[in-house]
Amino acid sequence: MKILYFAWLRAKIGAGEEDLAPPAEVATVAALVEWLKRRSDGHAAAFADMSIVRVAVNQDYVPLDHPVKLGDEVAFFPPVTGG
Amino acid sequence: MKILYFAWLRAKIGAGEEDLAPPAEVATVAALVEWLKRRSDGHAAAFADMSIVRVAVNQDYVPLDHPVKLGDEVAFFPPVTGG
Amino acid sequence: MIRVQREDFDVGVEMAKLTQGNGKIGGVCCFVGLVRDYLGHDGTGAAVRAMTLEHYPGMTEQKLAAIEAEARRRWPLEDSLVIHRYGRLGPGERIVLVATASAHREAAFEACHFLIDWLKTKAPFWKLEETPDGGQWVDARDTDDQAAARWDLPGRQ
Amino acid sequence: MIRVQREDFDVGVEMAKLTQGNGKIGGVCCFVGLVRDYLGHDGTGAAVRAMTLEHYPGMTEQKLAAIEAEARRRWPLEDSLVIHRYGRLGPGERIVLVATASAHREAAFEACHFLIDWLKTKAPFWKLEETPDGGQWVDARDTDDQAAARWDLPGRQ
Repeated sequence: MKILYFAWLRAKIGAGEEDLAPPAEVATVAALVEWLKRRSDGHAAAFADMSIVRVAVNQDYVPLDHPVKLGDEVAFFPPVTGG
Repeated sequence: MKILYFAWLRAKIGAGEEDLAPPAEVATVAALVEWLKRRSDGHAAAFADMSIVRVAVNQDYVPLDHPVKLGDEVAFFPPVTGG
Repeated sequence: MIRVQREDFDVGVEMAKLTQGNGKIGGVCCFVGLVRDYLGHDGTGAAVRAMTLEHYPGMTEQKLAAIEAEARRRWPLEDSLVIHRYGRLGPGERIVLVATASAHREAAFEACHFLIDWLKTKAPFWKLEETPDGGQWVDARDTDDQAAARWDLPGRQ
Repeated sequence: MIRVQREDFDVGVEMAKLTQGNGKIGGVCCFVGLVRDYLGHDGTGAAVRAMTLEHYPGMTEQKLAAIEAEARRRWPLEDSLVIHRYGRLGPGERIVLVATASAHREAAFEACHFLIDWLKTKAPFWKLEETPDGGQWVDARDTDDQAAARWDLPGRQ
């Protein structure tokens, strides 16, 4: 599973991309977030307030209960501020 | 009094500008129009339907009861179609 | 700023001049009107070979300046520009440019829309379209009056 | 057409390309977003020396294309263009261009306004502002969400 971080999430975690293989019971975005939070203090800080984190699975916006599986591209980022 | 005609009014009347001295009793735009209509068939045709004629006195839009006097610049033209 | 001219204009150059050196500007909205190649408004009319724009020199400049001043009163604009051409123009040629610069896009959009709507019903220009059958003065459109009327303020003309 | 690029663009050239050879176009509306030289939105914030725009390559192009397709479904556009830059930009530099060409100005204005409103809340870009005190990620704004929500259709997200 390819995990991407953008903007301040990338800064807090200290990486823009991780290639990970979470266990099979990590079947939703929410479960993935809980699993990622245990990886480092930076991850825990980045995911401390999920109300200010947006998620895309395979480049589409999804809610936290969206399923994830091996092979997915999962991106975490703040609300967008382009334009 | 400087009288100006634009667009199809100019074409019907056959002139873009006339310098005229109407008599003193021609004291409003409406009276001026009646007086001008007697000058030629072209004038009469141009002023046949005043609902499709707009008037400016000294470069401001005015209604037909607006006063006119010697020295004024009076312009007659169709509803505008620029832009 | 307003300009009434026979010559064409460069949209990029005009927009760059409008914003140059003013770091408060966050957005510029611009509208460019072009000569269409057919008569009427539904795309089914006769071909238009060219158009001649007549105007009332003096009153045109005064009306455009008044319309621009009204936009500057209503919206917080950093700058604005209206250029309107006159004379003979071929299909696809630029007729008019309206550009508004503001800290925020909402003001820029509204002021730009207002300017072109009011210009269309208040600035003394007239279009003569040349078709294979001869010249034809363009009729004013009710929809333009309605568009302009949207911007009327309560209690004012 | 959509483009995501590091390089600047020429507004005049882009608008001319958009309309070239299409005599049905009566008007082009365009919006250009610029880097402001102060933080925040009321003009009283700290000076901004530069801004870095980060984006999500792949998803950005896909989202912009989807937003453009939605505009083309809703309004009768002859053509449209969205260019968004990324990388480091100084105050006054162009960030984004949205342009819409239509037979009628109303469609051009509405579609252009829609495109920039939706782009601001849906395209994955993030701004990092450099001030004398260091870098600062720009917060999303409620007013942008409200502006985008105006265009929501009944019964759809």
